[in-house]
Amino acid sequence: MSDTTTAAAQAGGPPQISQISEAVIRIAGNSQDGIQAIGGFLARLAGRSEQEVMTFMTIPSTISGGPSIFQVRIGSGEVLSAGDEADVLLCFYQHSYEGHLGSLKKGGIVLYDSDHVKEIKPENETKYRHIGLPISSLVVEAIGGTGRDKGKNVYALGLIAKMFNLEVPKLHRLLQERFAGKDPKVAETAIAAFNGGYSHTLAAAAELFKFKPGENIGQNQIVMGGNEALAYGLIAAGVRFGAGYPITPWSDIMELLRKELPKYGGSFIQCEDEIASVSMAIGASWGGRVAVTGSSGPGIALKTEAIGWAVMAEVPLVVVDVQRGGPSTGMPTNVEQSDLNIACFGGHGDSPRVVIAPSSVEDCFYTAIEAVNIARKYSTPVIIITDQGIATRIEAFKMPELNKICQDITPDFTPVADHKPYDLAAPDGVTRHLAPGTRVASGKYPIVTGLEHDELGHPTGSPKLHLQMTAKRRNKLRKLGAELPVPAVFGPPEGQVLLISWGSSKGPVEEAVKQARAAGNAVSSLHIKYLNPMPNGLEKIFEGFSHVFVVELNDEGLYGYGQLAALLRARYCDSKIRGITKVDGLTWKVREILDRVNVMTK
Amino acid sequence: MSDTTTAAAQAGGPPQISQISEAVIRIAGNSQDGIQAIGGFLARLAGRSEQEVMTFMTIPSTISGGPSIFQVRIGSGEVLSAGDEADVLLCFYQHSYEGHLGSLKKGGIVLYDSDHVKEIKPENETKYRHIGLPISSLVVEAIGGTGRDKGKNVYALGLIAKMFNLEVPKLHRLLQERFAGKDPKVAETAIAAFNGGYSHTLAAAAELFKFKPGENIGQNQIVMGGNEALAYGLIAAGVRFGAGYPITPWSDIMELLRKELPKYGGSFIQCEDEIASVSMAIGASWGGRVAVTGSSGPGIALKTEAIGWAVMAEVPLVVVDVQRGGPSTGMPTNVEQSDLNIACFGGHGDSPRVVIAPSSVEDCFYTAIEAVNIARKYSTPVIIITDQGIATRIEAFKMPELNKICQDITPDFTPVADHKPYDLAAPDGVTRHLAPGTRVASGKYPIVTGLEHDELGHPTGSPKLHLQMTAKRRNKLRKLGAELPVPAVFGPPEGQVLLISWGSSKGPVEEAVKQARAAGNAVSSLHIKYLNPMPNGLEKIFEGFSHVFVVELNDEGLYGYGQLAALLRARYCDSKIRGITKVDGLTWKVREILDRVNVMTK
Amino acid sequence: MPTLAFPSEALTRTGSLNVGSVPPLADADRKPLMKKDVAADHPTWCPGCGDFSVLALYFKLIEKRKMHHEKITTVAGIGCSSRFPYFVQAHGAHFIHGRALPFASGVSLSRPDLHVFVFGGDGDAFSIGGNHFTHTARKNVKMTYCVMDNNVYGLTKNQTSPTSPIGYKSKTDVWGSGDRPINPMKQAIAAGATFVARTTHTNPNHVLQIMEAAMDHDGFSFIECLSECVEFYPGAFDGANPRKGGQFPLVPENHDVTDEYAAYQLSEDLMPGKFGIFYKVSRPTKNANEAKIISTNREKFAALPDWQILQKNFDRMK
Amino acid sequence: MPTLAFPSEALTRTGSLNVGSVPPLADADRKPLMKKDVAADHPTWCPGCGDFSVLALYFKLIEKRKMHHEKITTVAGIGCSSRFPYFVQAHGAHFIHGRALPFASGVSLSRPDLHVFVFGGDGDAFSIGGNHFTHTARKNVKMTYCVMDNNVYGLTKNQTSPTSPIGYKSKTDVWGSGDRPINPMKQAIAAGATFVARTTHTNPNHVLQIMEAAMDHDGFSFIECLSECVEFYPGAFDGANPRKGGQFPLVPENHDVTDEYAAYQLSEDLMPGKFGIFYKVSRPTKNANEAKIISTNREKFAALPDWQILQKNFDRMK
Ligand SMILES: Cc1ncc(C[n+]2csc(CCOP(=O)(O)OP(=O)(O)O)c2C)c(N)n1
Ligand SMILES: Cc1ncc(C[n+]2csc(CCOP(=O)(O)OP(=O)(O)O)c2C)c(N)n1
Ligand code: SF4
Ligand code: SF4
Ligand SMILES: [Mg+2]
Ligand SMILES: [Mg+2]
Repeated sequence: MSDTTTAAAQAGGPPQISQISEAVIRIAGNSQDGIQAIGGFLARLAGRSEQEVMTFMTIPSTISGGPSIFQVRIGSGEVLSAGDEADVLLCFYQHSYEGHLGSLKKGGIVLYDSDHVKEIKPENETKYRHIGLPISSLVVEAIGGTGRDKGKNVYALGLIAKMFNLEVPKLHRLLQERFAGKDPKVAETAIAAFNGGYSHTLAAAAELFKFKPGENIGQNQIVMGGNEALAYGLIAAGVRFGAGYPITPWSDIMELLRKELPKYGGSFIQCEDEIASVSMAIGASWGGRVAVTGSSGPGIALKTEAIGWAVMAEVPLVVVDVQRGGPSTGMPTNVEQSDLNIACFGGHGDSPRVVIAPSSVEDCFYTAIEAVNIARKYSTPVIIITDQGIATRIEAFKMPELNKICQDITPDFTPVADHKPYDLAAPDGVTRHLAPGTRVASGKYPIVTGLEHDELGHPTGSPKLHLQMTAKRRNKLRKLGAELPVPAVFGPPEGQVLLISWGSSKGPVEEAVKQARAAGNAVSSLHIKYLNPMPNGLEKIFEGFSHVFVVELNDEGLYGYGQLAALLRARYCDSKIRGITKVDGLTWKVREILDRVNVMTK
Repeated sequence: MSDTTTAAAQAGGPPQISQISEAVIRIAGNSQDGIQAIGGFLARLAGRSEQEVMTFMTIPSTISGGPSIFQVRIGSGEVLSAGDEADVLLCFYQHSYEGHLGSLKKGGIVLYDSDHVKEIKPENETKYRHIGLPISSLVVEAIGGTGRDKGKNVYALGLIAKMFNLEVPKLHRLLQERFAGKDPKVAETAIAAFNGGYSHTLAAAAELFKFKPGENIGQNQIVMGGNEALAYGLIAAGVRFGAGYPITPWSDIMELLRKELPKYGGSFIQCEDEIASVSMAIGASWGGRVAVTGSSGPGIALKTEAIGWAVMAEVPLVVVDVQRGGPSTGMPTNVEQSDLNIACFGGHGDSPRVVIAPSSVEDCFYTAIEAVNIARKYSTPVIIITDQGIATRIEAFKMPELNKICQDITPDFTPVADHKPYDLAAPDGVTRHLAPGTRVASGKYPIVTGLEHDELGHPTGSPKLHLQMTAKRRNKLRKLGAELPVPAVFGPPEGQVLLISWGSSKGPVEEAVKQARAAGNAVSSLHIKYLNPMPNGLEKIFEGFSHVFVVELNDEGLYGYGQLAALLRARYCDSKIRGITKVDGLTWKVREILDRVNVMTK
Repeated sequence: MPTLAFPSEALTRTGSLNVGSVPPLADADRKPLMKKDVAADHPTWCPGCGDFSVLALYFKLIEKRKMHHEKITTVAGIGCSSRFPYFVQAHGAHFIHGRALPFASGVSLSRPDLHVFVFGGDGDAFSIGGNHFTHTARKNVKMTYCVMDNNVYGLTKNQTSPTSPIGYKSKTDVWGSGDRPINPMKQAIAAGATFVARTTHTNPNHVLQIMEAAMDHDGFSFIECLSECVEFYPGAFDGANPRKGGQFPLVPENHDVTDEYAAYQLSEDLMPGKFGIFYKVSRPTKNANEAKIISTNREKFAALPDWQILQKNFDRMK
Repeated sequence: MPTLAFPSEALTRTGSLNVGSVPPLADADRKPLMKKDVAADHPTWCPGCGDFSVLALYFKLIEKRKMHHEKITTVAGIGCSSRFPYFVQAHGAHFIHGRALPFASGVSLSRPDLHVFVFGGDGDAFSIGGNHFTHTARKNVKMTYCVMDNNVYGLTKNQTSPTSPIGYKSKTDVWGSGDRPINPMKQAIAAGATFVARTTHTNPNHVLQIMEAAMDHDGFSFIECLSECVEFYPGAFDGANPRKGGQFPLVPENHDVTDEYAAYQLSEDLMPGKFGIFYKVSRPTKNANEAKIISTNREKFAALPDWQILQKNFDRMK
């Protein structure tokens, strides 16, 4: 709650209202308590209020539930991460209280359900402002006994609305929308529970808050999660066929596409396994229109053989990898960025493919479109490597101009005189396939194949052709590399430390840069979105810095650096490129990054 | 045919006999002609004659056959590669003649079947010594019409025996052994065909040859191919269970193990696919005794998910990858070293595993044993990455002392008081599993799992445990890295160029070093057998050279270097490490390496 | 709105594409295809391999049914038999081992205008690809799948296949195979294939007749076609070849092809077994089910351009 | 001879292994296991999940059959049901999704002294693992496989499973599933399983009885045990639960369990279907086949140490 306008509460009167520019609220309970829902309402409200918002949550990986949190950061300015420390902690149980008090800022507010949280250590009372309310009983009072378990989250939302002076009519509308379609009683009860919380005076609070007007005023914002954004991006890009197999956290994407694609005349098929699904997507892609498949860790491993076929046959394809903690079944509901190696190098043989990573929920939407366009333009598989850190995070972003951005990629069936898909003399060096169904007047039809082949796709054992075709597959990606935009440095182009981020770590890294610069340190950052190939010219950027630290959520490996660092070190042979890595299954805290920078520059 | 003692042939008399120290003989025909068999006899003979020998062959990938060659190099001294150029070319058809004349040394001898080779260009006649014989008709003469197709190879063997004064009794014995068990007529006919060839005067030859006595005299040699050696090495190491699925060129290994293991009380199971086979091998490994699975390119891709489980659960396992041309189905019968990436990085998540590559047929035998020992000692999957260049190559090597080298790795079922397989405090930092069937007196039994786990193998979502266990899996391999022998430089430890080889390229690279040094160039080489982790201390070796070139049979990749070069560059950030690569599906010629060195040092 | 580094592009179909010079050609003006028009590479099979007959009959089918080049789609996995697409002058795909069916399903489900033919071997179909067989069958994806069953792995040179009979000596079972073989008919019927038939390469008329029926079937039509591997398993099907002293017993005339249990019982293990259509029922295809979902979903949106459908969703997420 | 960088080592079983203090214990001195001795982690299943019953009956089986801890081997893939091994105090393995059977086969074939139990879900068994099911069945690898069929994907939270009935509404089929479900009984019989039985978690005595019969079967014994997912598919099996107004029809007394065709016909698709042993025949197991190959091969070498057997081969390669 930076730059809080504090003012002494009037003795006895209602708490003073302070203007704030942002707040981090953490809600801790069990996954059954619907705390994700509270978070979702707050995020959506922020979006409708021209505020920036970013969320973060943990989900237990066992089906019967368990401790779970939802953290939301709402700000009037740019919000780059979900926040290291909470300003307000709302906790439902003793275990939530104990487990999460450490995440609260010194002097922060802890709002707890005094029906469940019974032990408060005196030393804590001096460190944090405690507000205990018998939330469970109050809910019963507000909506009756049966609602006890179901209404607690909405009641708590009311309390938060009170504390932050949120816009009640908008929240009412959100509640109504959420429970629309069900028995109207349900929405009424929810609103009653909300009002119950909201009408609480919160007399125990020293102060209440109000957000300053947001900078985004006038922007038309939309709120969703990263997986949603990615799926809608694929639809906007014109993808009309997909195939997949369930796995957390990829499943959301397939479930959304399964439900939405038919509206556009498309289909998504749930297959018997990941191999079938990548094969089916490749078949459909060859059918004429780029198709999508995806998975998370284990399922990606299963797809590597078929992806190699798409590399060899040069068939466009989009593969989504929603990374999670590995190896093997690993930590299925935790964040990690440890699939970069398999994405780049998971194929047998020389198997160059494109790998790109979105950095935010909004970027998920646009990255999906780019992936489709790159796949088509270079006739190649493109792997979108996203992570749990954005997959389940909710953000508000500017409404895309759909009428401009939506693409029509219907295949062209105009007959041709003749065609060699693997033409070695193609002016752009890129293979183009004919969709089956296209007439070739010469009567000579091409084949797509995983064997090394001649220009028509027929198999060859010729050393020369293998050399030429290998070069063709590699050179088209070099060409792509040369066309890639060189990323802009965040912060001044010269300094002591350059932090490199990829994927969801962009926000925390940029926030770290801000904090470091505010503290007088010459830290900048560079975000690399296109991971394979990488854009050219990065070495020039590195020249401006004494240290280049690659911040990534994976292990330091056998030799002391992470997976992207390995790519950069191999390419540039610059020993100042080092790794800042961790694998605790959580997103980066700004402080963690800065602490590591401190140690490593000493 | 280095240091040939030439002497003028006496006019009209039988050709003069010259002493030679080595010869390269290439036999070119179709795969149906049994030319592999001629090569095999020559190689085996050399083994029994205390000569060194190395072979090289190509096989058409289509089942109905096609052009095929077999090249054998026999020498009295050390033979490092199959030879760039042939001294003698034996060709059966016009296409063999035309296709392979270019591989003949200037002034070399071309022995051709004049029944099939009809067109000899005059300019060729001046460049090479031509000896045309109606081999096909001569065979009919020797053994009758029905033998025409079947006996041609053995007849040709007779001609070669004559030309090189090979030991006829030994060859007779080899023929007899080969055809033993079948109808005795078959062996008789073969010997008749051989004698037919041998009794030819070869009057048209200007000279005949005789090998100098070999240096290896007194050594007890054995002759086999690389795949055979690897399979026998696994048996010697004590492996008694394996599972696989057919694929060229891996199949030889599974076929041999399937046939041999039962003699030792073991089994090899042909499974429905590669995933089943790796899973079955892992199950058996957990059962208590390291098991083996293997494949080539596409099949290795399919195994990556399960290998990741073995990494996570820390179950020992040996996986053999007989590399072939990729990506996808690629060039199934050609040599390539392009699976290093998938071997090291093919798993999702941080998935450290051991990768080692044998460099010769003999080394296949010993590498298999080491792989088993490393897998057990570090409780880890070990990938043996061999290649088509040694898999099908036949070499003679010293008979191993089997009584010393054969291992007993029967599991120990002694009951224990208590056991935590994933003990974080284990003194050597390495996980040890109990074979199922072992009693644990405490009644607390461990689980093996692919989820992140605690010390007993039970699942955890704890950030701390994920950090600790990830470090455990990585650190044990760092420990292995520290224990690995630092390879010795071949040649002086300082100079202008250090060539780095891995796998089957060791021989050609070392021969290139010899030739370069003979020509006065300061070239040395270093062979890296342990590829992941690599031994420590290589940077000190690199210091002695101005250039470090990694010679490998794979593509130069997106940024201009091959796959091992990428590992070395990332680790050492030394830009003098560059790549010498090619993907023409053929083993290195010494000249190719030297030419590239020349260009790159200019 | 962020600017895309790779905006939508109307990709020109470059390469060696020669679009301009194609004369317009009404369907009626097109000459019927002859064998020579459809034959591409000379097959690399061993002389005498049963697969030659299957290819010849596929050509016959194309000729007889007056198909156009571009409407023929030939898909295969890996194996001797799977080299099929190279030998056919038409759009074709040679995919990876065992995965021809899901690939073909992707084509079939996204391109309902094409009839997809899949050819492959017994290893491709029932070993590595066995599960895809089951699921393609139960989903009833429209295509014709012809398994050229030689009871052996041909391309990898003589290992036991899932259909090799007990006792068969291969490189992986030098003492004779001991595993109960897969019965392709039973497998197909239990999985829910809607057209299940059996034929053999030595009876060309029968093969053609079955191919035609399979092609006309609206659903997943499966043919097991015995096809001798003369190189590694010569004589495997002599028992089904009257010219070699065997028999060619047809499915009895009175067999009810819609009776699953009767069909299952026809599928006895023995050589020669029966030949003909064992099972044929009509069940909605996956293609039809998806088409129905699409039409129901599109009802509300039919008049809207795609971007407006998406806009409606997005408006709800404000 | 080259020196090995990693010579053979007698690996001490270090780690936290405490070998010394184990008292010798004759089998006769061992106390029979009680439920509390075999129960490990508290199951993470939702309260009311059918899987609890299956676990409880496995404990009962262990108790009743007086098994020792170390002889119990529990293997699973991935899914709610597949978490099984964590809840059992015995050697166990939680492998990857769909591959429990080949893993278990590796254990069974290399360790004939253990009886291997495999537990898992319908997705694990018939979707991603479908082919392994077929091949483990046809090879008749000795083990007991209990599929806890809830007709849904539990762990991944409600997608259509291969056994979900047509019309089932899941997250991947919001309009109701349209694919013909797998019939596990038919699948097993067609593939050649030698023991095929069906039971449901709501009938504990029946489950135990079937588990015992399965365990006693020398071969691949397969049990489909209906097990309700109360979270995502409550009421799925009410039709088979007399307490919920359903029926529990047993396999008719006069059914001949060795008659494949009769067994296949019992496997009709409808809920509740039949319960009991559908099929049970004796066919040599893969384990027995391999043992025979080994004994034949070893006859010539029985007296020799391993290195001399290898030496014989090598001598022939000189
Ligand atoms: C993933 C993978 N595994 C194995 C192989 C090797 N392979 C190629 S074809 C084949 C089997 C051939 O048998 P079948 O399908 O019966 O065809 P046939 O050659 O007999 O016609 C195998 C195992 C491969 N290409 N890819
Ligand atoms: C290779 C792979 N694909 C997908 C998953 C995700 N996954 C975990 S369990 C499961 C299916 C669970 O269904 P089922 O086997 O029926 O077990 P249940 O949870 O219903 O008991 C899936 C798809 C995975 N872990 N690994
Ligand atoms: S190996 Fe057999 S199946 Fe393959 S082409 Fe030759 S005869 Fe036909
Ligand atoms: S989700 Fe269903 S199957 Fe899984 S534990 Fe809960 S009730 Fe059981
Ligand atoms: Mg076959
Ligand atoms: Mg289930």
